[in-house]
Amino acid sequence: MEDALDVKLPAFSGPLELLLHLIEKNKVSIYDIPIAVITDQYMAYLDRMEETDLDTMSAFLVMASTLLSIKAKMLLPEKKKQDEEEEEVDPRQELVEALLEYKMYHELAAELKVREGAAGLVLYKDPTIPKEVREYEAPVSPDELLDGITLKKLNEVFNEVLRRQKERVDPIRSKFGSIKKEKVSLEKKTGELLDFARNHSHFSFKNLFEGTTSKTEVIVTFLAVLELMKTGQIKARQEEIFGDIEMESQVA
Amino acid sequence: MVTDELKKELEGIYFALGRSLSAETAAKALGVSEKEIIEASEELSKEYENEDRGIRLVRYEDSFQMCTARDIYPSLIKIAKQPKKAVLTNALLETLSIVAYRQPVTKSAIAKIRGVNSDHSVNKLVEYELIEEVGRMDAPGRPILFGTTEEFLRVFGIESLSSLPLLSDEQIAEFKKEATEEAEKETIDI
Amino acid sequence: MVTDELKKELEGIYFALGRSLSAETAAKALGVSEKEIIEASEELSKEYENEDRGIRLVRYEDSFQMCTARDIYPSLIKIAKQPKKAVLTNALLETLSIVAYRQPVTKSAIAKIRGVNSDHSVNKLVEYELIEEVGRMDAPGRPILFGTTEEFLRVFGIESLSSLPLLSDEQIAEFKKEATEEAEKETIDI
Repeated sequence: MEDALDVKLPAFSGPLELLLHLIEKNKVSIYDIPIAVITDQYMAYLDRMEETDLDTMSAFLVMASTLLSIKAKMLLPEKKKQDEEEEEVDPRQELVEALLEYKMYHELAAELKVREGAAGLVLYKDPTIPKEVREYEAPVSPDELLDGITLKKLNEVFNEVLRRQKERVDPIRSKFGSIKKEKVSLEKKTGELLDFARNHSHFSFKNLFEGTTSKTEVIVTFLAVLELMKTGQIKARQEEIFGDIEMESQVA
Repeated sequence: MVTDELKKELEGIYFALGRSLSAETAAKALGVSEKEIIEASEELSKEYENEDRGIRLVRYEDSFQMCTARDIYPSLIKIAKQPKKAVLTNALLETLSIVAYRQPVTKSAIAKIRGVNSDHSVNKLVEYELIEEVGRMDAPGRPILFGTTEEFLRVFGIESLSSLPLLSDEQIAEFKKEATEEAEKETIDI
Repeated sequence: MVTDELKKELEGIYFALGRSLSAETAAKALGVSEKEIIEASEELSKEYENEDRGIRLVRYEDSFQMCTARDIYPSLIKIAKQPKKAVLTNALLETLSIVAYRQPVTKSAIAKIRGVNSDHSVNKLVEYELIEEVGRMDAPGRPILFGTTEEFLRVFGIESLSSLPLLSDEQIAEFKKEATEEAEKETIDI
């Protein structure tokens, strides 16, 4: 007998994979998903799902709310030709389209896996030429590299870069995943700040943030300032509200 | 004209290099045309197959690389060590299949198809050198576009992108047609 | 008796290993006698010589190793020394333009403008001697400041940086305004 609790939950890479699995398990058509049944099973899975990263978890939750909202829409009594002009769209349609597209790549992924196995039967070898020959790299000729690049072009590129910076819709988000999250340690920052304070008797608080690239770094820099103020190695003074804060080093 | 001398040189070169060599580089270094390199290499490759040799020459786009014959793998693996390979999880394979078929493609387009943020998968695949930055999209924020690499071809034993053998055009068209037809039907049904 | 199958297996094995392999080890792994290994290897070796192949099989005591034919060495060296074609990527050009117009500038400032980590591009440009370290910023961590080189001026055929095409005054004003706003925002964020 199958004990639900004993069944090991397969891990799904995302909500669409889970949905496909449920559709196949229930042997229903992707084009006519019994939304109530599938939603219940989806929720049951979610309850027992093992902890996963936040991104994946939130994707599963977003899908849950989508399913619930589709279920709700389908429960509403059909409007009786109140609006004959307005074509009614099946609330499931968008989901079906997403599922179909995902299914295609899901199947391709399985094919790739098979090919990977077959291709793994072939071995290559390491180079057997003298190391100094192998590692020889001819110097790059800047003229060749920059062939066809005029000053005008360089200027255009710069303008384009600036425009893009301005256009970046959401500067915080766009940093995610693109800029490697650098680890800014408070210890390191405090050490750097202390070195700086040893060589500068007075400095501007605002200038400390020159060259910081991430919010994390700004915060850590700020914490480092607090740390050194606590230990009495620097003092802060502000002339007016919102004015710059002048830092006075006690270790210079 | 393909000379035996050129074939001999290429055989030794492919053996010694180990890695793949582009016809362009070979042509420049040896002072012959790219066409001659490709012809000589193709002839070598055919000889290996016809004579059922233990070594083979595979082509990736316009590059060639020497490798072992597939069917001697069981004997080979008793002696030679198989280089350790990264395990591709389902999430990585899904992401890779989307990049392979949709390239060039942005992170957000991948996330949209998979229904889940795919930044981590994309970064891993870049790290494994299976995909790479190929340019930027002409859209606000100029997002990075990704495409597959030669390593991708090698790992999956595919000669060139145009011969991605997995789904035929008809199959893809079928997928799309079904989706559209069904959508239409559903709308009419209501 | 030497089978073609054994020769094929050995050919693949000698290739994949690259190094020498003792007949003893091979015999054990493949489940045949040492004598058979030696005979098959000798036959392979003779074939390579008779057919004047680009690869050879040499014997040291009771070990064999695959290598290149001696007379193709000059071609091999030419290939190995063939310079890899340096490609001017978007990333490189963008980074160069930022250094040209914003110098002296830090890596992190460049990354901020481009929206992606640009360490690789900066390092490449330094390697190509188009930009160089020009000092250190008087800020915690003392980040390196980069500027363009004389080589840069030479390539573009200008005598000094003042000949760089300028941004329009409006652009500069706009830029300064943004920078101030940013700075204020950051301060408020804290």
